[in-house]
Amino acid sequence: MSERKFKYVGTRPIRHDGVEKVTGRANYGADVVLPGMLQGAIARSEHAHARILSIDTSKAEALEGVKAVVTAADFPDIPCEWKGGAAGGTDFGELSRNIMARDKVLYHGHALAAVAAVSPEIAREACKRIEVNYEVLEPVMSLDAALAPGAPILHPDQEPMGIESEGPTNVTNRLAFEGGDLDAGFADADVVIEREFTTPMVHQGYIEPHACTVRFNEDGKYSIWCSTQGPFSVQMSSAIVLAIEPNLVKCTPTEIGGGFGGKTTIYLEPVAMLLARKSGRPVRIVMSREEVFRASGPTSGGRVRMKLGAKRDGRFVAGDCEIWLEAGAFRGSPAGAAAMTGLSSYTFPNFRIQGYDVVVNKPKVAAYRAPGAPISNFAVESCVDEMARELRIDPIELRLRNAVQEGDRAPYGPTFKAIGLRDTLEQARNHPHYKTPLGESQGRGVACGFWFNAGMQSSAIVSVNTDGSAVVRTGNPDIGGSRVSLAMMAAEELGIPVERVRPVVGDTESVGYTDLTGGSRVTFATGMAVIEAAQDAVQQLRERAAKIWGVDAKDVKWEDGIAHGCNGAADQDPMPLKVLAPKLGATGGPVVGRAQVNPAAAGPGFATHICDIEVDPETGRSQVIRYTTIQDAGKAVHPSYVEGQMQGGAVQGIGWALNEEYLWDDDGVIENPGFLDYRMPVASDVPMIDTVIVEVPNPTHPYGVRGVGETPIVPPLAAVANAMRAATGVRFEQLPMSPPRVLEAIDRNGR
Amino acid sequence: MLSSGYEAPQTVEEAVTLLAADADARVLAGGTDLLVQLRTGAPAPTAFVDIKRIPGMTSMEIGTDGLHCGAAVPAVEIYENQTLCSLWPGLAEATDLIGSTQIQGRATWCGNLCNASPAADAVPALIAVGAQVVVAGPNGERTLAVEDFCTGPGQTVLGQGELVTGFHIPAPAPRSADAYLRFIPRSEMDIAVVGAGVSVTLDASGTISTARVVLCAVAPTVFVVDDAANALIGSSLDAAALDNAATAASAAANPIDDKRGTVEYRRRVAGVLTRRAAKIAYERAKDRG
Amino acid sequence: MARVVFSSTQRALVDGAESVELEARRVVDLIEALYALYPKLAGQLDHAAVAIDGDIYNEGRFQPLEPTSEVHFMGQVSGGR
Amino acid sequence: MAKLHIETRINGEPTEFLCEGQQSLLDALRNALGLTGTKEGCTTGDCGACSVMLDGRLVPSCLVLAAETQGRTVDTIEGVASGDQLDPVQQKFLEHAALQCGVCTPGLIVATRALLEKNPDPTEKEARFFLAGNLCRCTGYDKIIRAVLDAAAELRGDAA
Repeated sequence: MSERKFKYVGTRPIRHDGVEKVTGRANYGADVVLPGMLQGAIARSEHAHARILSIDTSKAEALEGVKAVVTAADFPDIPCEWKGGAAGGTDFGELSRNIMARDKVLYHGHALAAVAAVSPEIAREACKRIEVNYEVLEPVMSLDAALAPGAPILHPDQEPMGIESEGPTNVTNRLAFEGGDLDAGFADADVVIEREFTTPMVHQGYIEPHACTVRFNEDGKYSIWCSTQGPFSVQMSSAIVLAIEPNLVKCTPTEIGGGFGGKTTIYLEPVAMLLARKSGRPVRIVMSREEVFRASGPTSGGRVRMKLGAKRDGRFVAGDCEIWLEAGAFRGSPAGAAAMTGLSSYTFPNFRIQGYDVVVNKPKVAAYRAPGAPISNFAVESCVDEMARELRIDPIELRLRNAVQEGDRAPYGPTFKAIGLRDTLEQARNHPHYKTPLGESQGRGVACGFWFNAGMQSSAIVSVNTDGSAVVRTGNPDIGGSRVSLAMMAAEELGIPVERVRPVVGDTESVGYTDLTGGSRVTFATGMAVIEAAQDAVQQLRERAAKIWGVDAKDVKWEDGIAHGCNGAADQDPMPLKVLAPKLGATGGPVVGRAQVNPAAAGPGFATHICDIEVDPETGRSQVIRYTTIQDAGKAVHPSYVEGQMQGGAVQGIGWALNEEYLWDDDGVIENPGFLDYRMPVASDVPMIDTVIVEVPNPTHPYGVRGVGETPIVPPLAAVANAMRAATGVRFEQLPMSPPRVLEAIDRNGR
Repeated sequence: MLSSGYEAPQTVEEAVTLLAADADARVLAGGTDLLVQLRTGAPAPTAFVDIKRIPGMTSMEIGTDGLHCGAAVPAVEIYENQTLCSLWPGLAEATDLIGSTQIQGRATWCGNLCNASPAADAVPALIAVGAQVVVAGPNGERTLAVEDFCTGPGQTVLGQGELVTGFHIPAPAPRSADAYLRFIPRSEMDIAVVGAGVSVTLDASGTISTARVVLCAVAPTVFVVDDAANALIGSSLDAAALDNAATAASAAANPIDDKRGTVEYRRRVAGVLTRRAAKIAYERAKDRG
Repeated sequence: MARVVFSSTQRALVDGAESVELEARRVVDLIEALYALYPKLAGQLDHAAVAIDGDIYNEGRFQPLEPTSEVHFMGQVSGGR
Repeated sequence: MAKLHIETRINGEPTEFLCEGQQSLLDALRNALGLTGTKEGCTTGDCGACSVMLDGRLVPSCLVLAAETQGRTVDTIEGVASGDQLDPVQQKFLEHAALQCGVCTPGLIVATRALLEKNPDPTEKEARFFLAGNLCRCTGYDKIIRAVLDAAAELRGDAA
């Protein structure tokens, strides 16, 4: 790709939605108010695993102020059927049963019934008055318990995929990738490292709880305002769950207070829709923080067995990775993505990677930033670190000797185009951080990480205003600064300042279909649509200038927001957009550019992280004291928001490594459903997060953009563990590395 | 109960009358425990009795006989008081460890004590400096040592109609000082896994003449560890004295396994914190010599 | 002839073949040919993503194929953010 | 039970509202008064999204009863900008890209102003500890802390 000189892309303008967000004016999910609105609340299971014998809502209905009560009996019975492939898909029957339990409750907090009332207090009180008869079943709270012979089976009627099973099982799916000859590879290895790793179920931890408001009109149409990463998927999924046509559902995304994948599915919307229809009034439902922890979609706890074989010179000759992930109450963990990413940073002539999906009595998992990849990567990168120690090779050097590059084949099949893993490793090796001496009880760790980055469908509209400014309308909720990045790309094509391009997030009736804000795809794929829509607008502007000048459109070129005559029209005075715009009516009407794309996922993102940690050997408490993230972002459109993704993902990964975990009691009740004991990093827990953006252009994007948001959470688990290994002499195979665990391990190690 | 009452009495007598008449009314000081319990499922009280409008509840005074502090002075006013910080640095630090800055704008010693959590940060520090708590009730006022106030997790000596009105802390003796340390997994925002408050008084030669060691989060209530204090008394804080104090603290700890820590871990760290807090208190006392 | 490479999970459905070469102008034609050749595979690729020479399409049924294309069928790639 | 009639001063304006005894200030601000800039993240005082100033002191409005504000002054995010001018803290948050999703931002801005009133020249460590009660899940805090320190410098009149 030729090196294009950018005027706006690569600068750091202030985001357009910024003032509303720093003044408190921006409307998030729970800020929506409609006249006559009722408040909804959801009654939830007190058991982790039980058959529902009966539900009696009469006492709730009798409470003054209660306007509607719904249970699964109000929902259509959608058949359970897997739609998708072995590595990803949806079962709308199960989605429906997750939104409202039908025959069984499958986790503590599973929704049983819902109430709409004139106040949240009354709605909650009514929920308490709903009487449920259960046949309590033994909860299955771990992979071991799920896989044990004679284990209670969550879904006895379900056929597993990809495995032969004698009788019902909690394993729902297996997929595998193999290449070469594994036995021969290990036989050829000089050194073999083999270890088993476990990671706990963790939550995305977005600060804004799920919230939605629904209005039902008597013509059968529903309007939904909600905090979501994908308004079109809310529209589609809600319609399927309620067995109505999607065109009856309009979804307007509010501002979204974080998602990280957790707001890619639905929980509240069909419930509020039914309550609104039944009561005849708008209904708002806002989850409490406790409900978010109990009944939204965290990511899997997992177990990974990793075996790595290498020659003395450091060449990897064999890798064998077996991944078991908890899906929660219904099938569909990210075992597939964990398997596809696990061995993708290095070349393995002989490999096998297997992923298993296992159901347990925990909340059904949802996407969480590079779903699955941090779990398998933790195992692989920990073993690579051990291998470097065993071989006495610098860990960055060892990685460089094996790192994938353009032309290498990924274990899941395809061949990489231009990628930046080696560049990030070289930058890491030369970074001052890597060379700084460490003090007492301190250690340094390095790890790499990979995520595919999605493509998928996007549409965009660029309309030119009569004052020569422009509006960009897309369908992606802005979760971290995407509005400004999209406006910058439109500004680049139109040749007008970023401030004169207003980015708008449309609803499902004002933009063409657009896949969700997720998969690190917005700046890449929606950006591509915006560029093409802006180019379409520019083409029209050239035609309009040609009309005014009475020349051919090919004799008009567009530079820096100004129409210039060329060829036979070179004598025309240049016409800036500001002059041209008021004349659009006279030359054929408004100019609206449009584009739609469905690009392939073709911009893999690689990163290398360096972590320094200090450990208190008497208490086991650790503190990350320095952290550097180096990532190939392709062309960085707005570097501040690229850095922000790198920093935020790194800190989420640090939390996962050190303190975050769901805790359960023996009955399957979550013991820490709040921010007090679900310990996410606070400001004083972390240092500044240094960033180095490597820009290896993505050949499939007009500006070379590749996705950024997910890769940053992939390396930290191992980077922190490898630093901990250096500081304490202990290889940690279990996360989180919380102080009691660290102290015990130091003791065991006899240091 | 869908709706609670709210009362803001202007005098202690009024508050006593309200509380005596209604066993399900609750005193509201900072509310940082009471309202959290309410949000996480505890039954709502019939009424909140907000004591912050009672003169004296939100003020403090430091004189020759020490500190008199109203029950509802928020944490931030306590640790921002420079005189208090210089006289009882450990107590100020403990108060500064309670929750976030926002919580410190509300939380009070009174609430920290009346919540009767074994993991209260201010309580061991109060006990270490010999604080007394003043209680008013239908039968008048009584004063008792802070260590005698809690009788178990969530349990106190308060009878119906009684409320805490303030604290008195005697002026520190010459060459004495306190320190408080707590252990949490993160750097902020957690509940103590273990906490240790220590105060020492030195004689003119720098030998420890009196000491107090108080632990939290390792027993049903915050408690005084005499064996650890005795290990310090008579020493100049040599290694053996520190080891003995730490060992005594670990031995006295009788914690439970829960989501915040294990028995074994809490015992270990009780010793570690006792040792570290003793060193800090000793150095401070020496500086005052 | 486009070359389809099977994952080890898919191999159970294609009589253990590691790959196969088939004449097809588009992915959908290729899928039809595969179903005809391997009845056990029928229906399995309807919702699969397809990688054509390294580019992964979640909905690639109508993508054109070159005579030299290498094709993998896999799970849909989405993600969390 | 009859509702309580509260007279208070919010962002400088005398304000009256009705509430129930157990209702939080957060609830009253958002639902009775329509001041939705103060955000609800947990209702248990653990996230800082609902930070407001009560009589000049930083508090979590989820753990203040609305009735307690009788005769007191409350300052919220809506009162931070004056006229058509952003506060320097708001401006620095924008310039430093110190927000991504933005839902923690109102609480952080209120808390940052409280910090800088007390300590016009905080160290990085002081800023981090003061703001430890304001959870942010998007940014990793780096750009927030830079914005805070830069705002402090600007307010002190130091050349940035």
